[in-house]
Amino acid sequence: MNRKAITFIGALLITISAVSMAFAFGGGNARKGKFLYRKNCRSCHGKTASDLSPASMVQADWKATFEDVSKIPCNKDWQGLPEKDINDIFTYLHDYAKDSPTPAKCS
Amino acid sequence: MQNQNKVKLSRRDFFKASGLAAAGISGGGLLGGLTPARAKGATPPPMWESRYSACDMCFNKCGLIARVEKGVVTKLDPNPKFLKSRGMLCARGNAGIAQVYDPDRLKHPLLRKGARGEGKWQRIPWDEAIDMAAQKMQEIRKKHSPCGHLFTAGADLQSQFVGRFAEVYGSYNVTSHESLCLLSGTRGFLDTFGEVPFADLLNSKYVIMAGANRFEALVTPDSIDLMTAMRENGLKLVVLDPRYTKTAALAHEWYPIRPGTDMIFMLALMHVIIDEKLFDRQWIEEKTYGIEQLSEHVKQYTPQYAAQECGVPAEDIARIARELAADAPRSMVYPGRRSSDYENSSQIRRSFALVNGLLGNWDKPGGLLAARAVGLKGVPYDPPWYDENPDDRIDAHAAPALFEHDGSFVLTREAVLKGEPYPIKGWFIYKTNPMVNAPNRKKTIQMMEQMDFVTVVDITMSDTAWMADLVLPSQSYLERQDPCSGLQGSVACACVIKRDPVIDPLYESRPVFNILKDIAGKLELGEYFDFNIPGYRKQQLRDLPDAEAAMDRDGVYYNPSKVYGIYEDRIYKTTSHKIELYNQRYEQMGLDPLPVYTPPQKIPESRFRLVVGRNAYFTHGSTCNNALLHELTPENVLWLNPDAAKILGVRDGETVEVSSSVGRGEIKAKVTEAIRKDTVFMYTGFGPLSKGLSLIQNSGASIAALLEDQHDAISGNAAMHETFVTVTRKVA
Amino acid sequence: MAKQQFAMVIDSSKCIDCKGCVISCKVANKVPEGFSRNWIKASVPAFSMGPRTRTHFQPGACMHCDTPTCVQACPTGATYKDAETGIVEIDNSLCIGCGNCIPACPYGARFRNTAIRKADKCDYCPERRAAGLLPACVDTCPTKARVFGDINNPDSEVSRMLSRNKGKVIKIVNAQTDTKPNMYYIGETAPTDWTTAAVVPASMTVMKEVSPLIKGIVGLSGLGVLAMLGRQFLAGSSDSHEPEHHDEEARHD
Amino acid sequence: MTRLFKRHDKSDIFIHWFNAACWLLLLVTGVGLIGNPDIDPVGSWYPDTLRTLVGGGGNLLTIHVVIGFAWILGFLWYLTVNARGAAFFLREVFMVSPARDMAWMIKKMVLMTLGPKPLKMIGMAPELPEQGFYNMGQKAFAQASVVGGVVIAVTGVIMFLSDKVFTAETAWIVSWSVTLHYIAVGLVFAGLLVHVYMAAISPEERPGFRSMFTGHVPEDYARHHHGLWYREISSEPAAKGE
Repeated sequence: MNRKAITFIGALLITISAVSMAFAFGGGNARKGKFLYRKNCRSCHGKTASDLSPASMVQADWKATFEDVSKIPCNKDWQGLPEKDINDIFTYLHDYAKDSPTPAKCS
Repeated sequence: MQNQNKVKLSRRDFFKASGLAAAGISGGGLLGGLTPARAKGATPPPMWESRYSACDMCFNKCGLIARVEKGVVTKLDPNPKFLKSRGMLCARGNAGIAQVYDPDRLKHPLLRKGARGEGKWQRIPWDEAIDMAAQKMQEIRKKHSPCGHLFTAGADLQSQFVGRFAEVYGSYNVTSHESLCLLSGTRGFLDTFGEVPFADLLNSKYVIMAGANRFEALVTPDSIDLMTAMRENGLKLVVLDPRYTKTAALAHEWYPIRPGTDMIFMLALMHVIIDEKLFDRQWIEEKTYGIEQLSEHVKQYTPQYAAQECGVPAEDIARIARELAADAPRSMVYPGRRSSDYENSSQIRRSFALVNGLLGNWDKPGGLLAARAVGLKGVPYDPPWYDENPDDRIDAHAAPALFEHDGSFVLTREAVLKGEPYPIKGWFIYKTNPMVNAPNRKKTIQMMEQMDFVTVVDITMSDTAWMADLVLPSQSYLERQDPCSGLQGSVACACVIKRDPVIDPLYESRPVFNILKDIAGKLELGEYFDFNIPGYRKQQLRDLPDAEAAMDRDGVYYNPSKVYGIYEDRIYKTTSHKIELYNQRYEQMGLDPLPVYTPPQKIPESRFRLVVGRNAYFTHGSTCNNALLHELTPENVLWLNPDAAKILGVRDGETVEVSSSVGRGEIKAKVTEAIRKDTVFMYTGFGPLSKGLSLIQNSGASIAALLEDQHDAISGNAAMHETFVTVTRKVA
Repeated sequence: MAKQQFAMVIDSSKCIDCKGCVISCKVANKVPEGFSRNWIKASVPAFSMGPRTRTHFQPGACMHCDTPTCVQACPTGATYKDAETGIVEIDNSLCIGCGNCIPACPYGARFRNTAIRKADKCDYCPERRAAGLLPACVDTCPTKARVFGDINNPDSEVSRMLSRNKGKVIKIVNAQTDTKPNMYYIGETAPTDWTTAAVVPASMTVMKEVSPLIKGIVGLSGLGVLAMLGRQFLAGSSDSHEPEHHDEEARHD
Repeated sequence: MTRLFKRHDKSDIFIHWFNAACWLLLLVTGVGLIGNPDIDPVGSWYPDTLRTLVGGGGNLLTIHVVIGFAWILGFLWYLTVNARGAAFFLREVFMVSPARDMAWMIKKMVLMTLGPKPLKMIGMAPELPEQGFYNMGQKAFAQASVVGGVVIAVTGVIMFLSDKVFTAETAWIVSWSVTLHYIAVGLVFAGLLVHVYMAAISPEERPGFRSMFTGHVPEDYARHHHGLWYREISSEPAAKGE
């Protein structure tokens, strides 16, 4: 082990953390996200709150929204929701955003 | 509810206009005259009731009127008010009657008795069948997690219930017919325009049709609109096809292009259009992303280079490019439908999309149309979450751009056979026939063999049903009640249809909805199927208050939504929010952001490239055994060029043996100049294993047995034109 | 009022050979397996034309001719040209299934229906017309290549098509047998060389040829009877054959 | 009292008149079934009118077929009840003595139409050779009726069976049956005209005509018209007449 290596690893770690701080979310389980979104979001949105679906915004907007979760108006309802779950919800909303491609079916 | 779809029209305007109505009656006056032997007199009208329905002989769902006499359908007629099909019903639509009353129909639940595929069956009661299906599903879920069960459904109005069932049961593993069909084209256009367009053929002036055969593989209204535009609007049609299809036969120009080289033809078109500045620069700059990169990219693809590769003369390529551009934006490269051809089919189809992008025809008359608003709503539900499940589909990441709801049949099968990353031991199949449609039948058989339990719901003993453990008889489209379906008929319409029974169900047949509902009940998933079809339809139609009445009156509801200019105030569903000539996502994924031409594999000496397709008289495996259609296509034959036949010593009508690396078949040769020398062609759907299809026993050869199972590298769609075969005279 | 002549005006350039008309007709008219009341013929493509190789598809059926040879071949009049509609009809109740009419049609439009064992062919779907519908083939045609109507009615679609295309209307006629068909092809059509000369079966020809002979024999016989009758009245009792006179007569000689 | 000789059985009388009635009806309906100007015997007005009267050609065909079968069944009945009579009839009818019968036939034809003078002019005796149970004229017509009747019946049955057993490949048999039916009826009808005149109108055969009701002929008539038969039966000790 030399200093060079240590420096490199250190730099790498810093880079990783910097990247993850700059954009905290992504790469979650969209499938689980869909379930969690239905469970945690659709309980209000579409019923007592404004209608909401992944197609409500473009991917960039979803990214911006999730930059700072604490600024989301209904953040208080999210208390106790693990980070992983929030990431899954983000992934779902992002992947099926308004500007995500819509596939067609044979039928 | 049966009366809801009764037709209330009696006489058509035609008769009023032409005075024909009088003709029907006036003969009556003559009967009392002196010469009845020379005049027929009045014929009484048939004693039929007329009921609306929608055809199910292929995916088009053309509106029809069933004529019912004493509870029996005696005739199926087109619904003249159904704009999507331009008021027509094709041979298959008319032959629907032979499907409903097919003596080969499955009549009651059957349980496999002998070895798989041996054809020994035991009739069992429905209760027992449902119990058994539920019990096996439960066992598999317990042992292998819900993802250990695969669900596969074909194109049908009730297929959505199979998806719903799979989701509440907990399996991610759903494959559809699409990954054996149109996914590559979908990919190519989706990744350029953000959605899959409709072609406004009716208003177009110039159409290049490659990898599509619209006058035989009918798509409504495209097939009809194409002819109408050719005949009445002077549309020019250029067809690229290694085979002289009927589309080629009716086209203005037909080029028997070297298979697998469509991309370089398209790249050369773009070369000419960009080189000669034949495009609308302002529009391109405003609406598209990556014109610079594209310009740079296509520089290498000169017409001369393309001509060497694809066989279309360079001057013709250049001329066609100029003609195409001159008619822009009322010109197009037709997107096509089935694109399960080559390992680079997504990129081939993207090259089609790029030409269209360059022509600036998006969202304009005579060009490519965006999906119109139909207004039909989804019916939401909240499926449970199963923590024991693996992370993803079994075929996840096997191809970079799979579709979540379709997957890839070929890649799923590969994973199932390996048992990696996890085992799949149960399979539920509704109204699709992978044994006949999926390449490399041997592997499908192996896949079947390693399953603990396979349930097939179908109307006849298809090859897939033949290999199952439990076969359940489903109802034909004229016997059952279906959810509403939203359809877009290109420029013709955006509409909603529904299906109500026109006759009582035959035998012990049941709709798949009822079957799934019953199984769900046994699996304590009843709450997710706690509805009926009318209730479901009400939810679908909740934003369309007039739709139900319109469907009862006319058999169809039209949403008068916008046709052109939809994107005036809308963003494209792409990374750049523009038409992506240069695809940024592909770049991120390490894929070619612009289609790069790679020559197709050279056909080895004394072998042929096998291409497959169909005519207008059958829909693959589902109608080959239809008595009326069977008369038109009793078997498939191998199209063989006379020069090739001469070398092989094969005469027209002789039986030949066709062999590939995965299988063989015996088939009669049709020696014809309608096919290239290096290519052979056969229809899909024949050469069945099942003994339950009485008309097509020992008829022709199976494409599934011969085709190798390559796949499109991007979408995971099957690549069915990558197989080389040898053809030899069969020695008697 | 002018009598009707129902006819088909066909823009065969529109035909894509989908065979919708063929199956629709088969179902509507319960045509048995192996037979069809109508057809789509195809021209033979000349592949030497290269990119401009074309095939022309041509829908057809009974042409409801003005001088139908099938009617001439029918002994019973079961097939006849309807005086009111111009349709060549078959009265099934009167048809004895002798098959004379089948080779007599230059277009092969007729066949002996294997189910009813009688002559069969297109009759423009009388039941459907009675219900206010178009003939099955016309109704179902995707590109509406087949148009049906009364060409004697100047306001009909078919008449308008014919007048619009004046000089460009083709009738398919056999060189030896011009039956004056009422099937009109617009613009161009192919193939046109598929007809066969009408063949009236020998049995019918013999009957037609011996008919005057038979009539002659009957006539002679009738003349003989008339002569005997005349003699009976003119010669009177001298030639009477009542028994008592018989004796006399015998004695005379 | 004149002696009477029995000439016809009751069944003979019945079958004769039954046959006559059937022929009349079959002829009337059959001619109406010919619907082609090239072979119409009397013109298309006749089939047109007749078909109108019975409500269509199909009905007319049905009527014709029913009568035709009744006609055939009548003969089958006759054959079962009076096989000996039938056999006697056929024997008498088909036994022809060429010299005698031909001479009779020619002379009779001349006598009936032109009278005896032409015969005398060419030096022939107008005397008629003696005849048996049937004279040659009767024989000729009976022969034609028997042969024609069989042809008509057989071809009629074939036409009836056309839409029951015949196929497109064998329909030519039906077609030829039409032709033969037509020709046979035509020829028999030609003879029928003479038969009707001779038997019913000409006074000469009046006793014979009466015998078709009574079954008997007077001795005088038998002697003069059927000399051979008369000698045969009058020499018999037990004469048939009383």
